[in-house]
Amino acid sequence: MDRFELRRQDFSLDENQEAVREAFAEFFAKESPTSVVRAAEPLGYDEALWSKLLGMGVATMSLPASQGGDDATLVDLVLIAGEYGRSLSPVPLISHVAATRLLSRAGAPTEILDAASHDERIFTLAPQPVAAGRPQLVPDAAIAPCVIALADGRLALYAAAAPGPHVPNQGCTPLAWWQPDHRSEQYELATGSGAAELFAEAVREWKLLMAAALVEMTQSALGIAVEFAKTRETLGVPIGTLQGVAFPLTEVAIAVAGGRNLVRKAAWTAQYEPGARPELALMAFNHAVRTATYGTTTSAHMQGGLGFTVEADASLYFLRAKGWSALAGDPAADLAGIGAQLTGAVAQS
Amino acid sequence: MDRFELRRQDFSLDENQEAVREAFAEFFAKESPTSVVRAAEPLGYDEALWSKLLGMGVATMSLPASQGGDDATLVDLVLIAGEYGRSLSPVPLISHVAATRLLSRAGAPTEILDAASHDERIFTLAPQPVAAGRPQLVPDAAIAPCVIALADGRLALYAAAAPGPHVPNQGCTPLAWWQPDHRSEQYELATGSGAAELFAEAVREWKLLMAAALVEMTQSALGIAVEFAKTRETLGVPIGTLQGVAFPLTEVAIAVAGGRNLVRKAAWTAQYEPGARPELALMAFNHAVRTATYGTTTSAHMQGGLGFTVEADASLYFLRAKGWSALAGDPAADLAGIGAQLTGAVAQS
Amino acid sequence: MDFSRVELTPQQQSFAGVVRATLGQLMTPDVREHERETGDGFSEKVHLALAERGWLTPAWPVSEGGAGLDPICQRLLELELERHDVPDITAGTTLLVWTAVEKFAEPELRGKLKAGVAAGTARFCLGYTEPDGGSDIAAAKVRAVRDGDEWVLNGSKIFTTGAHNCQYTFLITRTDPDLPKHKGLTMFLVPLDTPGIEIQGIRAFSGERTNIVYYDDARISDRYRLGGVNDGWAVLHGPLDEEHSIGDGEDGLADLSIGRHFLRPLEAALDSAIGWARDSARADGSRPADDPAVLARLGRVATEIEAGMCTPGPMGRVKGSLALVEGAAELIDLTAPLGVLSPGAPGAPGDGSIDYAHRFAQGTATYGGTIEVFRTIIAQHVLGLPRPGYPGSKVFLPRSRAAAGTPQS
Amino acid sequence: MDFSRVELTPQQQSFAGVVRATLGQLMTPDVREHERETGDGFSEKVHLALAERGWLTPAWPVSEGGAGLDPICQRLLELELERHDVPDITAGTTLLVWTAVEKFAEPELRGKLKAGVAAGTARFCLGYTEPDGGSDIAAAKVRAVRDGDEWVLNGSKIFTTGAHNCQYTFLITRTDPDLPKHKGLTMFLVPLDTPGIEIQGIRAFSGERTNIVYYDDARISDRYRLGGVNDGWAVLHGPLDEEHSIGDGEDGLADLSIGRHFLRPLEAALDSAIGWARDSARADGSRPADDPAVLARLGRVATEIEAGMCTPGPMGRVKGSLALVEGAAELIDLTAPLGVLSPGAPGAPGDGSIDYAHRFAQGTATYGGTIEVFRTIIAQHVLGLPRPGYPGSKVFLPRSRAAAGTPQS
Repeated sequence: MDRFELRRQDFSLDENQEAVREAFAEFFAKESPTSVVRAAEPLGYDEALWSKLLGMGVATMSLPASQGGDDATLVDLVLIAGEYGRSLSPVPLISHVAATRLLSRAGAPTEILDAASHDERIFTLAPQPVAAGRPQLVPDAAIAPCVIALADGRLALYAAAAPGPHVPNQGCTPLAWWQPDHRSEQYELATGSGAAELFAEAVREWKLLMAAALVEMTQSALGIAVEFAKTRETLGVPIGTLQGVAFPLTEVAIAVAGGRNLVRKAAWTAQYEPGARPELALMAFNHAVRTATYGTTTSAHMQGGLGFTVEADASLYFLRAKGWSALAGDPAADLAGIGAQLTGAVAQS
Repeated sequence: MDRFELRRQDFSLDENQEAVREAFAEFFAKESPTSVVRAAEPLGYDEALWSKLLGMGVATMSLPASQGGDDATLVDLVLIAGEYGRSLSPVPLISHVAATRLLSRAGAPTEILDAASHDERIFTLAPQPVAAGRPQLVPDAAIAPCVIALADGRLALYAAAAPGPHVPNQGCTPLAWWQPDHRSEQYELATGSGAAELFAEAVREWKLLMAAALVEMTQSALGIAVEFAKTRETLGVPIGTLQGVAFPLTEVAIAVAGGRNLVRKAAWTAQYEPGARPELALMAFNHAVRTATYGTTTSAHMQGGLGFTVEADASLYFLRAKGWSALAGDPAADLAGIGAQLTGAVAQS
Repeated sequence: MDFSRVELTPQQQSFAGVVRATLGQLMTPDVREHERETGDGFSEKVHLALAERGWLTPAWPVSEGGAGLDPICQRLLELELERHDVPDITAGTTLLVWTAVEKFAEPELRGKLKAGVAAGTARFCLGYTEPDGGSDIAAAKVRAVRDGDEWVLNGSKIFTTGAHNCQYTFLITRTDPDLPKHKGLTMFLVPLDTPGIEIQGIRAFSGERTNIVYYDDARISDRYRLGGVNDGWAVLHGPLDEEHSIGDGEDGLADLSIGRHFLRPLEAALDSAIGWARDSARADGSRPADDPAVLARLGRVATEIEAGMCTPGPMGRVKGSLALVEGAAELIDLTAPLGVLSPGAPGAPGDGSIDYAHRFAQGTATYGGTIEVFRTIIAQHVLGLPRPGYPGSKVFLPRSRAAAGTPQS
Repeated sequence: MDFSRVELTPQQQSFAGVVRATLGQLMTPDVREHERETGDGFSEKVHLALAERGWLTPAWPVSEGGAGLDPICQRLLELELERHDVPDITAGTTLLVWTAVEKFAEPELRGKLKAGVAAGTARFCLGYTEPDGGSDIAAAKVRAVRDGDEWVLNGSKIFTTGAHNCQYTFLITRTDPDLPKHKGLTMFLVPLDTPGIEIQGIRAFSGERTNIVYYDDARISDRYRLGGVNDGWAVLHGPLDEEHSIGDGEDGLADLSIGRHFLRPLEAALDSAIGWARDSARADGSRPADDPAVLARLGRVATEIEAGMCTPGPMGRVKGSLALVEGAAELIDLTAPLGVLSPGAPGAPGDGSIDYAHRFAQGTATYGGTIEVFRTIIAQHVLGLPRPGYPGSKVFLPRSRAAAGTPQS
């Protein structure tokens, strides 16, 4: 990597991108206020809301037109995922989109893609390769009967009659234990090194979309804390005038601003120079996880005891920061992957 | 480990311990002001000062009376090392004491111990096992001709005619590249598993003493910053009234207070219940390294641009925080050792 | 300096055995389930059973309802209460308030309450914080207005933990709004069955329950006043200092850090993570414990716990909280996704102790004042830094916003 | 959104080649050694050579001594100056000050200086900070007293980097101590060869040199005044805003972060650590790069660099500094003890680039104002938090301590 290469550094959204973002921002603001989020607890799924969201074409908009999509880019998708994160909506957006894109790339037949694009079946992705005889926790598998998994170097879709039982968790997401069941209907998507590559790319996309969601979730949590700090007084001054309050909030703002742009850069690069810097998505995710952990903790804390109560919206963000980011496994493990990329990259240059 | 065991929690110094601490505090305050520290740069050795310090009996005071010592405890030694750290004295105290104690435990003959206790030869310890054909950086080896090293499971003292050439470094310590030289005089101290255990214990003691030095060095740096924060004004108020200044300084104070006690507890435990919790010394060291890094960085930073200048004493501490703590290798590597101890300990309980 | 195991006399050994056996019997699955459901930090059954043995007031003589324990047995009891996870929030606030009641209550009330405290039937909670007041207790706005031999109370308090299980609340009120901030305050021990008092539960996301207590023309007799009128700050100081500092701790037996108990859930979470590292297998068949990077992260959390235990007084409070906040988040990452599973979920390490530690952690940064309050204490009293001159630190200023007593979330 | 490689026209390609060849020739070992020894951030030889090509003022028309470069070539030049580590501190401060000189200097002086700036013979430094004043520039106490057509200057400035290589300093002075703080200030462009001015070097532990400049009854003509008397804050604002913010950056070519250049030494240190991880062997013969824990730590630093590059404006400044401070310390630990070896020491990875990054890092937290100043800007201007009312933020208060101009270290 030439660190002095002349590249454009344009992080701005164009009109179309801004329109996509605004449309979904409006959708989530209208359809998914925090009352909807709370009402869907503890499972974390609102079927009617999901149906409406699918109606916006979210599942397949990024597929090629030849497969019924609109050629929307990964940049569009991270904008949508960001608005989803901001609203904490109880829908399986990220799993379903990542799985659908994987199905498309793997050349799954039309009837499967059709099922994903409409309100028929929810698809998800098992984030770890299957280890024989050992179930794993799969995001959204408590509502998704269709799980894509890599087992013994073979990538396949497992479609069960019904999703698994919900496992209660901090983030109130539809998490379930899952393992391949020989009784499920199966569809082989790929084998060999192609299978592993397709799988790795799908997991990276899942993480990239989740990074977008975590960053914007943190922005929401920050907004609540800033409002509180403007109006709450102690010792005769608004607490926001105290550096002990203001400085941690600036730290969050800095992490959010950088994290948002890192997500955009990773999405753009994956879209327009695929394979060039696969570590960027992992960087965006790792940074977003830390941002969300620190940011939602700080947001709750700056609201004192109130921020520790269930009725404060700060709690919703705090519990999902870890509840979401932990779904794909230890986020720190990606750092070693990034390091491997770097040490290899230097070897090639 | 029973986390609810009824143990005493007495961190205080008794009269004798306080007397030891005070004696060395006075010595270093009188003999080693920062002007002496600066004058000894870049080598970091003041021969006259070292001679005076040996005159206090520091090299052998902790040996058994039967070996010419005074039965001073590891607790006494960490108090002395702390005062040394506070003063940044240009003397090879920690290496020499750790090496001398190792010689004593390994049953080295009287003439060798005599050389260590007087002003004849400086001893030091190669912190990593020798890898054939690969020199390693050894603390104080630019002034110490006598190096104890573990090579091929054999612990030996290598006495060269002269120390190696000084390698310039951030902390201005007498660091040198070193490897066993077949022309050096050699004395075998131990072989087999006993050798590895003796070596490991000596390295732990080196780290424990260094932990004490790093903690008290940080206390000194903190003191400078607190004085600055009391008197320096901005916007019409002393900067120490601003939480953005005061809170980081409290963070340093917290780390120093805890780190000091952790060093004491580790020293006491190694002295009175040897082998019971070997991880405590590594914990004390790892915590002290982080304390010194954060504390001296914060101290320098709170003095603004002035704290970044060579003439500010803050710089002396800042440069030695890493310059000292890096000598024994990657301090984070000890964390894995602590974790191994824990996972093993749980298996046994 | 001494960190040795305490050698017990035969009597002390036998006492230890009795304590363990008793607590083992008292802490039934029902009691644990009740605590998990309510988050009360209180079980009346257990509380009264401890009272029967004098263990609510272990240092008091047996003749006064205590257990007459020596310092070593007191400490033994304390450690075993912790080991058995006995819900004891209300027992703690009761003893804290008692120090003020003992000093300031009129003799008859004091006598009656002393017996009740020991018997477990008189229980006290802390009526300090107000919904829009935060950690600035001296800014209290709950009004107490004298009316003959009675006082009329109006306003509300928040975070009055245990109120629904207590008979009295230790209430800080404003009796003279025209005096400087710290001078117009008066303390009362208010019977919670007084008409006009309403208790409303609030849940923290740790599962703990606390309360808002509303005072709506609640009338209490002047005999419930503690100390002089407008002299409340001095009365409050004893219990507050005890809550903010180390207590005695001079016998070398007590925990050094007042944040020690914050570390307990982190120790439980760490032990769960250690168990996971030893006993589970990765896809390649290796154990997490075989991976030095995993060991290092466990080692880091353990180091922070040890440092937390070694950090004295109010510094230990900040350190305990931060070690827990950071350590719990790290253990969630390390064991992810297992670490976010709730207590009771199949496969949750330590039955959800990592998830719990992360949720519980956040409260420790505000208990008894935010860590920022403690940092300010450290800055001024440990480091000797100058005190900032905030407008409200010297005089009582009526707030421009939100009328007194309006709860706000 | 666009992060693509910029497609160059044949002319631009050829320009890039010329730049690389020229800088490669200019940056001789002697120049590098001189920079290492002096820490000046300036080489007269290189400065004049750049001037010859119009590259000190690349956007100016060739007729005015510039190079008339299009934005892409300007950016190419900028990147190549960074790549070749050209000492350009004084080139930078000169251009910064020029924006004020251009706007406020009288025509004759302006004309003369314009030619000099382009020719490299008129160089400017920043006379902002005072020895006891810190980042609070508006509290300036250096006095300027009018005496007929002249001004008499007294006091001292610190961190006037490059003063010993400059012809003029951009000086903020107090002309009316009775007016409110920001209103009694006047700016001058002071010729540094004026009698009564003394320049004294100070070294930072990064090796950088800066200066204290003493003014002892130094008399300058009124023609060196920039802008109105007591109107200095407005004059200062242009260059200060430029230093504190992103500049234009609207063409999608400029770095997003004004802390981008702080990350350069961290990138060099990271590359050194990567080289060490790939090429060195541990006692057991394995490479550090074979250890996932090592890879994770490298990955973490790389992630922070990437995040730093993506963080906009003043937020990027804070992030750049913190990423460098933390990243350099981490790389020292990772490679310890190699990481603490000085430049020139045998075996130092990247010839001491890790050691250097750690030492250099600390200065970035104060350049152009401490990161606390930038945090305050972010709190008020990005988050919209209320402005605290410090006594000195509104009015100018004479200081109780230290007489004006007494240097303090």
